[in-house]
Amino acid sequence: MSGTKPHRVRDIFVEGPIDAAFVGTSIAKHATRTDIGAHEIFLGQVRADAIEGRTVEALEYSAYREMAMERMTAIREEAFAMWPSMTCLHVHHSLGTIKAGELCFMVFASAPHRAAAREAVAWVVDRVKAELPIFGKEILSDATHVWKVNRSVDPQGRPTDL
Amino acid sequence: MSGTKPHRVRDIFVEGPIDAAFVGTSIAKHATRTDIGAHEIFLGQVRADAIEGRTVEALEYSAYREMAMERMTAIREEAFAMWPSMTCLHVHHSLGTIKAGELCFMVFASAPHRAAAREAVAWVVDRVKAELPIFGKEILSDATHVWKVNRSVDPQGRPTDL
Amino acid sequence: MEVLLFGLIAERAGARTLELSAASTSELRVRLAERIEGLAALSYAIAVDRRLVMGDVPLNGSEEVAVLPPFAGG
Amino acid sequence: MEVLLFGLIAERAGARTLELSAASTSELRVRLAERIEGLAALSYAIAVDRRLVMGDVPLNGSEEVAVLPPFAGG
Repeated sequence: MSGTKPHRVRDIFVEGPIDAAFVGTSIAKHATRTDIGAHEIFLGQVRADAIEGRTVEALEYSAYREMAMERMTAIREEAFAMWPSMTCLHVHHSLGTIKAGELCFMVFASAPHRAAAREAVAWVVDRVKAELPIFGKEILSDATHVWKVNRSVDPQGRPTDL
Repeated sequence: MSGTKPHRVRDIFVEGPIDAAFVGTSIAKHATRTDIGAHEIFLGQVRADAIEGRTVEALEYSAYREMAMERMTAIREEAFAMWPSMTCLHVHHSLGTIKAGELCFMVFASAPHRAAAREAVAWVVDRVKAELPIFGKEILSDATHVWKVNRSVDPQGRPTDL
Repeated sequence: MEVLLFGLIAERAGARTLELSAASTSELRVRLAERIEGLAALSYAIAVDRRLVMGDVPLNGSEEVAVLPPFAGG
Repeated sequence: MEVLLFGLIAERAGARTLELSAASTSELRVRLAERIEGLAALSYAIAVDRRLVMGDVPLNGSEEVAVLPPFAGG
């Protein structure tokens, strides 16, 4: 609900999983904005992937919060410049332990018409994955762990798909 | 949660607005499906558009339900054929009076990875708008009404943007 | 046969159904225009057994026939 | 200067920060390799004042310097 304040630094991080009910509450808050015609929501859920015979039981996220928030502010500003009709944009990412089946990431855009909301969500998801210093450890069923690497970022941490 | 049963005819219609909390509940139901990594949700909200100095206060939807359900079944089957990795697809559309600011349409797809969910949602939204016999009356602030026409359908009812 | 009417067409006809006889969709269009004032100015499609039909299609009277104004879902 | 470590790098260093002296990011890479076993085999980026830097960049010791393994958000 902050289309008019894209420059404010806001904390996108939440401790633990994102509650599905919180998504419902976020949606409900837009009922007073009768200029909105379309909401597009992306949610990331932790997958119980199999890794060499073991299973991912949880992801443990950490972040360089200060840099992540600065990058997110820049991404928000750019998104509102690219889709000026966008009414609001909400981004949340989990920190700490998120079990398989739980939600860890939300990008939620609203606009008068659906193209802006849909395009902005896809673009913001890509940018967050590529540019925010967030780190993830996959906790496996045998109590070992593997550090997760987004395929969209090269080994030097440079985004490759933008 | 019905990726294995795309052929079942299901009633997509709900009387009155779609409750934001219902969207939250729908999301929560997917927590047991740990093969899901991505949810994409489109929500349509009734806009208080200005029409020649008057304002849209509500939309009143009706439908040729039997045909709409048959078309929706065909669209579902085609969507699962086009995005075979898709885990589930949920579509709901309101009937009756939906006030400005309320939700009237939901398309919700889940998949292991986000591309399938995102593409399927955009495609299903287009198909529903173009092919389902749903009719909408915009109730204006002076108590008159205007029949809504989707721009993506030509005057003979044929989809033009597919 | 009983013809189903929807949306703007039902509003203009003042009814959700009309009892009509027609051996084809072309004839049906003529009969509808006789019964619904101002229909000539409206765009509508005809569905036979829940599928849109284009051009002229014969009718035997046992089909489910519906008259559909432009769609507005979503 | 105090260097911030994250994720796999912090795990390998057994610490969230390291106290190091370096006049450039190239020198910083050498110092880090001396202090963190196996660092040579790892990919990482350096952020100076919360921005990724490429190539060699001078450091005066007052910057906020961070060592970042590959990102995994989302």
